Amino acid sequence: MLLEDPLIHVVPWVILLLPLAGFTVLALFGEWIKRDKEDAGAGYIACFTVLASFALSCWTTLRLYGLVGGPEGLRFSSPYLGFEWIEAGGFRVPMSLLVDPLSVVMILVVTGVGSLIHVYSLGYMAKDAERVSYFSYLNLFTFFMLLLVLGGSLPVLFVGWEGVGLCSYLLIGFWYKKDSASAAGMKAFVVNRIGDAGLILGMVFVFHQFGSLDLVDIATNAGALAAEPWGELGPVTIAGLLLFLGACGKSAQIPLHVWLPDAMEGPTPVSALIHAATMVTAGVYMVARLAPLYHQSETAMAVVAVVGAATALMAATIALVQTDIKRVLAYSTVSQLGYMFLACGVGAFGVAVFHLFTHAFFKALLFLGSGSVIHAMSGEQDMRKMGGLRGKIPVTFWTFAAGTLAIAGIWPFAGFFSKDEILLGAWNAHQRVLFGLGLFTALLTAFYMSRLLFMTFFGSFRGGSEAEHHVHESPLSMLGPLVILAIGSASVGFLNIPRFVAPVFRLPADHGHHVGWLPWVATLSAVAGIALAFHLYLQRTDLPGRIGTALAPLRSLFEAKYYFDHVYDGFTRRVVVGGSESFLWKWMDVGLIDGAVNGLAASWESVAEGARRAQTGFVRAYALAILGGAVAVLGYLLWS
Amino acid sequence: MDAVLFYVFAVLAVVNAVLVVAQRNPVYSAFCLIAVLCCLSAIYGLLGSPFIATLQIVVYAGAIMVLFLFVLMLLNVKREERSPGDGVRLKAAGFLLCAVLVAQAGAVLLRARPGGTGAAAYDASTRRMAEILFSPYFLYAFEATSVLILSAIVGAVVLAKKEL
Amino acid sequence: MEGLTELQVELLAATVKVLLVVGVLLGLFSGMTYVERRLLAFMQFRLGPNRTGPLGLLQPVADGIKLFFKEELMPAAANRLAFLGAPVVAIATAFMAVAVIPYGPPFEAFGRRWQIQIADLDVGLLFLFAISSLGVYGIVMAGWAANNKWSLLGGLRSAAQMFSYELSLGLSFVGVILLAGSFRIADIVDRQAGGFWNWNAIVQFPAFLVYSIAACAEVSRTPFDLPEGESELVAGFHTEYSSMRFALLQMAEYVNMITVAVLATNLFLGGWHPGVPGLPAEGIPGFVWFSAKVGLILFVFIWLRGTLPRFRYDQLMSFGWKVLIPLAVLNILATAAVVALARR
Amino acid sequence: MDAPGFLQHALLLSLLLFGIGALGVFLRRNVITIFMCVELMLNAANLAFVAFSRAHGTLDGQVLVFFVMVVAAAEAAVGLAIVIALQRHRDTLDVDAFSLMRW
Repeated sequence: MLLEDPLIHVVPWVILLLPLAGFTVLALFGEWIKRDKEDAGAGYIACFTVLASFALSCWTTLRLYGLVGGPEGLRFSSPYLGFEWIEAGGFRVPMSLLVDPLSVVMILVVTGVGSLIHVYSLGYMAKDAERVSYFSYLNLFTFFMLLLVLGGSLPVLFVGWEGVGLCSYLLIGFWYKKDSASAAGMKAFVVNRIGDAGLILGMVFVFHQFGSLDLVDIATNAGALAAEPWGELGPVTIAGLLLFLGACGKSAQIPLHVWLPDAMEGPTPVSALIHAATMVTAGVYMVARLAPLYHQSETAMAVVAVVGAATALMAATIALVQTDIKRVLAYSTVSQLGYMFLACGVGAFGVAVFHLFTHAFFKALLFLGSGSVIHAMSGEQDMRKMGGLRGKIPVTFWTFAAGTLAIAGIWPFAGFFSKDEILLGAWNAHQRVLFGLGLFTALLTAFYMSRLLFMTFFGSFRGGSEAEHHVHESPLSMLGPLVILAIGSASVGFLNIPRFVAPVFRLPADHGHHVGWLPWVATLSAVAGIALAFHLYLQRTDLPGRIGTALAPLRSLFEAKYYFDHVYDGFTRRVVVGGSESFLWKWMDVGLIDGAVNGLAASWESVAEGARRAQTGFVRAYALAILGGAVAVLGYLLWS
Repeated sequence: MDAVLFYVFAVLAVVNAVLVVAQRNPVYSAFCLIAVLCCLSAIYGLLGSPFIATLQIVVYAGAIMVLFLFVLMLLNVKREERSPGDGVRLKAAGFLLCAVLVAQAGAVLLRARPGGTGAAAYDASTRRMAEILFSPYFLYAFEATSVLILSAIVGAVVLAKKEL
Repeated sequence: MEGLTELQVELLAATVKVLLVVGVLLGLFSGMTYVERRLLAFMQFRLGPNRTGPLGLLQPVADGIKLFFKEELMPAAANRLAFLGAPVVAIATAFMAVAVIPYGPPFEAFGRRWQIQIADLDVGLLFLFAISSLGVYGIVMAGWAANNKWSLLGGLRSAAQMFSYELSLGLSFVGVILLAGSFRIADIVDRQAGGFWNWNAIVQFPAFLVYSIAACAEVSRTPFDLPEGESELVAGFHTEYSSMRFALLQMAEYVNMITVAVLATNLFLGGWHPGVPGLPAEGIPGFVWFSAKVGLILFVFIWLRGTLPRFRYDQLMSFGWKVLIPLAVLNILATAAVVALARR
Repeated sequence: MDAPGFLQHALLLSLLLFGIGALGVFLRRNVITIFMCVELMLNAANLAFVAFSRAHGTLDGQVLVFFVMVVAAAEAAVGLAIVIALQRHRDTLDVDAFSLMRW
């Protein structure tokens, strides 16, 4: 009955193509729209397309809800808009979409949070000179993100993957006149390339293994493969690891996490949309999407889990010492993404998606809230110059507080449910060490987020009286999304996302039993973190400095972000640049290749010097040559 | 009767062709070429292709050669001047190669078995020609010729006009 | 007729036909010169030649005698071969064209069916077109051979003019051919039987219009007589000709004019078919109808000469290329569409 | 006309005309005459087509002749326009005068 409804075949394409249409209009007629001085026109067009997409996504979800029992999902290629994209021998890639519970959850996040952030941008970017291109980029990003989550096969997903990477680059470097912004854009782009190489190689392995790149085909066939135990390096493991490398790049996991904190150079709504809620979760989405594949390889799962846990812990520790409000949030994002991978690694894919879903809400809320704070502070991002903003910008404060409670995991906020389930998953997988790491990270999370909250909104204002005078609440277009997201952060935890998406993963039923004491322990650690922050940053404000001095080596390690950037920089300078210069450039290019090419050219020149004498310029001489050729050919034919 | 006519026209054609080449005056060459074309038209008729025979007259004699004569008169072309030792080597080489070519092809012709069946029911009427010309095999080529001719017209105008 | 082989009958009939047609045409030529001069004179309120014989009817004979006995002149710088050959080419092409045109309805005699036509070709109209395209050579040769700038200019003008108008002439045929589905002129005539509303002059009116104008230009009659425009080019391509050669060129021109008139009768005015239905077929023989129509057209030619001024050269060219040819092409498109739809 | 030798003789005639035309290209220096010699060669080829068409009893050869004629007409139009342009620029029609396109 569902499949017979013709609308269901068309609507996903409309969802996908609406933002593209918005982008096209803005890109083509941008100059014309700009002519209107008051122009909110561009923003309204962009908001409308995404809101319409969101409405259609809701419709699709409701239609699909009746079909949750079946794992197949709906594959849309023909008959309406799909077409054969690549066809080369046995290699077929149809331009098809896949609509199943997982992708529906994703498009709800992308279009829902996306449209809120579009609306928020109306206020936040109101004074920017290049609003039109900003909104066209946002729309283009939404299109690619939707293509990524709706794509029915890996290559289609890959197109979206690269597309969001491009948009991310454009938006990080949106204020391209600032050197640090364009450098951050390039850094994101280059680091992502490394991950993308892994993704492409992974796709090659997958194709070799399954003979198809269709996501449903992979999911169906993966179960038939022999499971590869810990330590074995079979094709499934290699494919899984390579694909995970791609996920690391996109989702900022060790060792490719270095670009995300720098990406905060972009406008804050962009950070909220791309670098917190949607694009950076693409890696989690992909791993979850390929859950049947990962499930067959213990090694790959272990690597995912360990990398996730390590990233979570490392990013949380770095966040402890950051003073830039957005950087704290950026490291928090990296940390939470690590959490999601930890969930994947212990086999709780549904929980990972659940956390992705809740995280999208509260992290978008936090970023937008920080944007509102920055807006209020006229661009100041350093927490040490804030304080006591609670009374001046109350709406921002209350929504921000809701976000903090959500990420810390206090009942009934969303983070409580998803984080709790992740820890439960780790416990049930008998990974005690990972469980311990997760629990400790939860404590750290609660601590640094409370520190952020207290330093910003409590105490007394430290930014000087003139700045204090300018502090003002944000316009309604910014506060509206904040309120909606705050309500969402408080309530979406009650949705049973893991059960909704479970059919997609085709895994054996979960035998894990419920652990009664776990929620109490988790809440306790969160409360402990908050209490510690309250003590250190509101009661004994002299203590943090002294602790820092006492633990100087640790502190400098955190502040240097574990020296990743130094090592990469050194490697790039010494090996890549130096090696390229002395070997590739001086020896290979100049000596070998240029030498060969020039030598060839020189030898041809001497040959041509003689040969060009044949070009007499006399027509009849040419005619004679033609005739001679005819005679020769005829003679050869006669003779043979 | 037909055979006699064929040889008469063949000899006429060859004689006139030689005159085309041997003349120094281009206008005479043109007149001789017209004669050759008319002889060929007659031979086409004798070979049972009235359509091609007529076309030969209309297109070659009636259009192309008029154009040649027109240009010759417009430019008032004079006899070729005789200049001593002009391209003797080229001429000798050309003569030699032409002779070799004719000898080679002649050898092929003379060696070949006289095989042609000369199919009894040879219908080369205009209607038949039209049917073949407008069959799917040749239709697109036929349509393409119209484009060719149009571009030739435009090209000719652009080339020959002093200022556009 | 018994005792003769088929071939001998054919040869005999052909000879008789050729003699008949040539004789009639020569008679018509001399008659035409007289009629034209008299009619023109009347149109200009003059009398014209009326002294030689009754009503001046012997004037053509006198002209002939004069031309026969005049001295043959050839310019010293003329190209001898071409100068001598030009009138021959002109008259030969003129008479060749005549060969494929029918002059009357078929009739029965000696137990055989006869057609007043020298050669009944399958591709008759195409052949006619081919021959008429050769007609320009006589004039071009004459103009070039005399080595006289007026002659050369006349020859060039004539070549360009005939070249241009031959296109519209040929295109005007196409509609007629499409309707009849045949190149045979007799078939085309037969399609127009039954009444004047079947005549191509009505059915193919645009083609008729194009043909009339292009035919005038093709035979270089006023208002298209630029190749021999007296006031500009002395006498055009035949400036240097005299005596019998002049007569031959003149004859070729008149024969061409008659051919064009006969062709118009056949293609557009229903040939030998009476235009009025219900007339007893035996009452007036087809040949009479035919002659009457040809005579009418010839009269129109003379009438035009007496009435219209001459075109300017550039007007002539742009009219031919920019008006007549597009008109003819449009007519072909429309006709082809109608024929294709009717066949479906 | 069905004598078997006929085709051979028609082809021989074609060959002779072709040879004469080719020779003319080398003997003459006037661009227009050379052009006419090329036309002569084209006609020789046409004759061969018609003869073969007759021998095979199919009309394809004649259709080909039709296309050759069309191309020849187009070629003549453009070629003679070029000749006029040449005469206008260089005031001569001697082929050897046009040898700018050399080393």
